[in-house]
Formats: sequence, structure tokens, C-alpha cells
Amino acid sequence: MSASITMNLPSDIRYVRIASNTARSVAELFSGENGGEEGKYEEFRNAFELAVTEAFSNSVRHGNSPDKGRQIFITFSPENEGLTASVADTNPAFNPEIPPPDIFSYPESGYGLLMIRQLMDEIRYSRKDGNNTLTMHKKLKNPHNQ
Amino acid sequence: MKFQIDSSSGPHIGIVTLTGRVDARNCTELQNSFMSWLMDTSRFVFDCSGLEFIDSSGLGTIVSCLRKALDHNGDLKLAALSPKVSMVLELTKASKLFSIFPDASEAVNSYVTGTKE
Amino acid sequence: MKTLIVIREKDYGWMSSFFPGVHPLVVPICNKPFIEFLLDFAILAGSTAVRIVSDGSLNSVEAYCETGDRWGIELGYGSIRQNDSDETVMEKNRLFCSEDRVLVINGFIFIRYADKAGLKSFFAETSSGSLSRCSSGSIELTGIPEDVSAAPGTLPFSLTDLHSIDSYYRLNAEILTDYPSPYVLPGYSNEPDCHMGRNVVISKGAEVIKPVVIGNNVQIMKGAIVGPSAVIGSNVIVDRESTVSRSIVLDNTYIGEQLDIVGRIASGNTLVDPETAFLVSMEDPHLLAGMNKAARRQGLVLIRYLAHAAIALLLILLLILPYLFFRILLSVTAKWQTRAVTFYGANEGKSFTSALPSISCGGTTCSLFTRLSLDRFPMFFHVLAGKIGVIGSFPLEVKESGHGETEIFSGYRPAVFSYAEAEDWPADAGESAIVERYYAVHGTPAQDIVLTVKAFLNRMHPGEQE
Amino acid sequence: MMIRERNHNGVTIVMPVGRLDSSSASQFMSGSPSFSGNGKIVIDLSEVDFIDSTGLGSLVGIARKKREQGGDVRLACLNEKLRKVFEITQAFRLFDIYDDAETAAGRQG
Repeated sequence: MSASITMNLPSDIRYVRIASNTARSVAELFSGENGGEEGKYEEFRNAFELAVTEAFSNSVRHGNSPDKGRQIFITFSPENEGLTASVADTNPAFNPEIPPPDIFSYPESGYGLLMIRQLMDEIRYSRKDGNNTLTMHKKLKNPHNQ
Repeated sequence: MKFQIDSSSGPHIGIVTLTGRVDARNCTELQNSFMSWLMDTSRFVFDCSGLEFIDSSGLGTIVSCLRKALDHNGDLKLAALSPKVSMVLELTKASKLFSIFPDASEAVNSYVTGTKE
Repeated sequence: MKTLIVIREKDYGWMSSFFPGVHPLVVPICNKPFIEFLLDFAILAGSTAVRIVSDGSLNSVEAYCETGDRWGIELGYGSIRQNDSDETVMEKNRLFCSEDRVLVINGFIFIRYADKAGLKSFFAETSSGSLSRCSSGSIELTGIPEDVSAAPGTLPFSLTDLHSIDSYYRLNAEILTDYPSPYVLPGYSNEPDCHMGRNVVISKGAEVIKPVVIGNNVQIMKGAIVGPSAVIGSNVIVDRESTVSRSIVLDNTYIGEQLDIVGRIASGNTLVDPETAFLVSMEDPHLLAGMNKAARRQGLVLIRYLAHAAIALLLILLLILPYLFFRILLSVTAKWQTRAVTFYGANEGKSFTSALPSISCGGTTCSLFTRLSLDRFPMFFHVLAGKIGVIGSFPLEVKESGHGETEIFSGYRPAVFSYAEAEDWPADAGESAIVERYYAVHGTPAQDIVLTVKAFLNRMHPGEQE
Repeated sequence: MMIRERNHNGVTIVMPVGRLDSSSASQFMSGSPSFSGNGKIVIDLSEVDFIDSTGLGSLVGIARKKREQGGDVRLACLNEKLRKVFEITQAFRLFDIYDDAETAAGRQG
């Protein structure tokens, strides 16, 4: 995989599996081309799939307006020995620094950003011209064991 | 930071009570005060029982106070160091320069009896 | 056989105040992460699969051990809850434990053994049940033995509690003196009682007294004494004339000059007295400091280059007119010469040559020339070419005699200006090395810009400082 | 989302099949009468190959409701992918997680 891949999806939770499956396919293609024999990069693939899924669901959830025309833009690009995904929407701005929920209060939501942060090596949030962009990067190799 | 003269046992001994932190922010104050205390005496006890933290600039100041006291034929003894402060003194080898006593009264008595540590 | 490692927060919770942010299973003992000792033992005992279960987070353990490929075993992880009885723990892991013999290592314990070879047959032949127990844990066997006919008598191992920072400290010391060889991390050079990792630089005049364990990328500077009984982690600098004995220095620690670390544990900027468990956090980076790993990361190389190139370009634009002016002025009077100087480059074996102006005139002209750093003007172009930095170490000249090579340390990054000039540190080579080394590990691109400006201004006003 | 149920020693074992994500979580939460009341149940996750934060939230929600009503939920058969989600969210601290559903059900009630 050498070029970036872009897709636009309606801001509707029914499309989450398309985002999720695409993220997985992209991660499989990328890791497969970078010497990933069977199973070796399973964790990379799982993490990438899950993080993109979470980012997409977040975007859908935060765009709680009746405006059906809203879209979510997802871009995948290989970068620095890893894979970057950015998820952009036109929702109101949000604070990406919200602290993780206290697990002992049995929270039923709020895990999304925590998970993205744990799964990816780097995340960035930007707000520009009415767009939120969450950019996430995961290295193919585990930085701890090189 | 409190200064008082103890003359109960004969010689005038300046007892300096250090509290809180001695660091880059307040070490000049100690340095300056010490110069004025030197007018009254050259024998000092630094009571460190309330001293919680010392950094290298604070340490440097105390060492320079010691040097000045020695120049005036006096001494500067340390008393009641907390374990944390004494760890910093040991780390920087400053502990080798000072006579160190478990409490202030022992340090004061040592001036009278002439005992070393 | 399989091994189940059960480790609970109540057993290792005490570690967190001494090693914040590090999971106790990856805290090193004689430079080897604790979990590796347990895995080694499990493997020697004949296990092909190991599962680690805990009521706490195992994230960082998993990041370190992954799937166990490195040890040729199958490594898995599981969760239990705080109040689970040992029986419940076994039930929760029933599928893992059902088929086979299972060695259960329960608690935060260190297992000591002398005879590697005998462990496998011992565990195959011993009948099930609790084998050994100490106050913070136990070892147990479940399942049916292969052959009990030759049931061995004495245990080929013993347990050590890890319940306080003092027990951790003493365990390090004991391993170092009594049983080093079975436990040393692979890849270390194995001289008796002196185990060293890769890229260890011991400067002339430094002393290493056995027994010691020293990790990778360690620099022991001039006049420093390391040992006896010292455990030095990886990425550690012991600066000049400091002593580290009967002590443990953990990874990524900078130990300043002329310090005595005796009977202590140093980790980043904290110093612990194991006996009393007192802990001091130094605020003074020149004494003890954690090393900034981020500054070394690959990703920053580009940013650093861009920052350096930008400032070099700015200085070129600023100085080009004065430079040309001097050049023309001095050429006319035949006082302008250039001298080709070859310096050691940042990478081993690489060097670069710069034609530096050498002017033969005295007085204010000459002083103005150096004050404006015009004597180094051609070097800025090497910055643009990415060969050197705008700020870093004093470039060391390559000389016929080979002199200078010993001075090259792993953080050596030649540059137009040196950190020593920025800090207005004495220019003597030994002295300036301290500052350079400090920034070599701590510097950030933003800091570099500030320090370059400082160095430039310091050169402009020589001798005006104290 | 399909939900299968079986019974072991009088304990209901609920087995969701498929992905437990934001498009199926609400369906799952209302998918079994055993999710309310004071009974003890086991959720067998062996047929769940993907879970996201919403799916996790639904399990936490069921656990909270059951425990408030005096019942309990145990989980069984988490694959690596699912376990990772419980690990990074700390949700493992709320659940009793078993290798197999029958053992999870066995000693209850």
C-alpha cells in the first residue's frame, strides 16, 4: 500500500461496519506488504480496526443533529513505518482531553477516546474551519522491542 | 528562618532555625542574613528539624556560610537533619564538611565541651 | 507442562511509590526485568505455555513480553479480581489448567535455583501439591506426575519474598555476588563478576570494581568509580568523579558530577535509601535527572534538522554581508587565508571538512570578526547539508595522531556552536563535555534554538560575564 | 445480532453471536429477559469476534443493573481481541472472567 485511501461515509451508525472493515483491510494490506507473516501483526490489525471504529462512532454520536446530509471523512495513509488514519467531521468542537471514566461507577459510555489513546501510538486533534479532525498513528513495530 | 543567640551555656551561639525549603529562590536571603548574623557571633548551629527540602543552591549557600564562619574562627554545626535532607548531604559529599548532631542542644553543648560529633 | 503466574496488586502495590509508572513485573533485577526470571524458571521447569493473571493491569507487561515468541513459549494473559480465592483463580483458568501439569507461581516472589538442569525432571516427577511457601507467595503443582517412582527429596529451588524496597535492594546485591551467571541477560559480555551490555564507554581514569552489572549505552566519565556491587541500568551516565557503590541505578538516569551514591537506589531524579525507604526527588537536573528518551527518538531527527537548518539559514542571511565585507577588506591587505579543517562527524568513521577563514590581524577588526562568529561562517552550510547541528558538541578535529578519538562519546553531535558556549561554561574540553553530554540527552529542538541564540550572543560579548 | 441461551445447573448462559458494536449493542441489551432480575447469569462471549466501546458499555450496563437487583453476571471465553478491550479500559476490574462458561455457571446458585 503506497498511496492514501479516502472515503466519505454518511454520519449514521449503520455505516460503522464499513468503516471498521475498511480499516481492517487497510491494516491487513499494509502489514502484509511489510513482511507480516501470518499472525505476526494481528495485534496491529486489531488495534487499528478498533481505533478507527471508535473514532467513527464518536463522530456519529457527536453529530446528534437531524441533518442527515452530514458526512464523515476517513483517510488512511502509510507514514513513518506505520499507518495513519484521520477521521474528520463537521460536528461541534469537542474536548479531546476529557479524562477517562471511573470504571467503578459502571460507566456505560466514554471509553472511546481512552481506547484510541491506548491503542495508537500518537493521536492529534485539530479544529479548523468548522471541521474536527482526529488523526491517529500506529507504528507497525512495537516501540518497546526493537 | 529564625535566628536567636543562645548564651545560656557561656559562649554566644547563634541558633538558626531553618524551615520548609532552602532552594534557589530563598538562598540569597539566607546568605544575606548570615552576613548580618556574623556581626554577633561566629559560632552557629543550624537547627534543621523543620527543613523539608534542600537543593544544590541551598546546599552551596550553607557550605559558603560554613566557610565564612570558619574564616571568623568559628564553626557551623548542623542539627536534626531529616533523613531526606541528610541523603542529599551524603549524595553531594557535603556531609563530610559539617559536624552533624541529632538535635540542636547537643550541637550547642559540643561548643561548650569541645566534643566533636 | 504449563505455568500459571498469579500476581496480585496487594503483593506488589508497595513498588509503585518507588517505581512510579512501571509495572513491578518489568522492574529490573540486575538489569533483567523481573518477569524474565519467572519465565526462565517456568521454561527450565519444562513449560511450553505460560499464563500471567492479575487483578491489576497487565498492559505494560504485555507490551514487553508480547506473545512469548522471544522465549519460544506461548504466553497469555488473564484477569482475576481482588478478592478471588486461590481456588476461584484456578476455576477462572480452568481450560488453561485442565489438560496438563501446571506449575502455579503465586505471589510476588523471586525463585532462586542453582542447578538449571535438574529442574525439568524434578517438576515432571514430583507429586502434586504445595511445594514451597513464603510470606508473600507460594509454588504449587497440579495434575498428574509423569513418573513418581523416583520422587526427589530436596527442593532444587528456594523462594525469596519481595515485600519491601529493602528486600528488592538486597536481592539485587545477592544475585550480583552469589549467583550471577544463571540470571544474566543474554547479550551481556561475561567476564566473571563483571557483566556489561553494548556500547559501554569507560573513560580514562574511571574505575570499575567488581562485582558489577552494567547495561547498554552507559558512559562512565573520568574519575568516576563504579562498584563494588553496583547495578547500572541502560542509558545511564555517571558523570565525572562520582562514586556508585553498593547501589542500583535504574535505566535512563543521569548522575551528576562529584556525587556519592553509596547504598542507594537511584532512578531518574529520585534517590531511595532502601533501609529506611526514604525517597528524595531531586529538583536539580545537574545532580540527578531522568534522561529524556523522547529527545533521542527517530521522529525528532527531522524536526531537529529543520530547526537547526532554519536558524543556520537565518544566521547566514544575517552574516553574509559582514562576512563578504571582511573577506574583501582582508583579501585586499592579504590577511585573509583559509584553512581546511577536518572534524569528526556525528556518525562513527564519518568526518567532514570545512574551509575555515583564518585571519592574520590583531585589534578590533579581528575581535569583531570572531565576535560576529564569522570565523565559523562556512560551517553554517554544513548545517544546511545536515552534516552538523547549529548547536551541539565542540567539533573535534581529526588529527594525524588519532588524538581525540577517545573523547568521542555516544552523544557527540558536532555543531557550529557548543552547548558549553551557550551556558557560558568553562571552555576546557573536560568541563564543557558535561554540559554537552547533559544536553545531548536532554536537549529539545526548541531548547536548541534558544541556546544557539545564547551561544551567539555570548560570543559577541566575551568576558562580560562573571 | 443473534443471541442464544442455554441453561447449566439452573444458571442461564447467554451467548451473543457476531459483533458487539455500536450498531448492535442496544439490540443486545434488550435481547434477553435474564438481563434483569436477581438471577445469576453467565455471558458466553466465545462467538463474539469484535467488541467496541459501545459493546463494552452494554456489558457494563447489564452488570450494573444485575448487581443493583441482587443478581450477578460472569463472563466467559474472551478471545485475545476482547480481552485487550477489557484490559485497556480497566473493565476487567468489574467482571469475573472465566475460561469456560460451564465452570462460570457451575458453582453458582
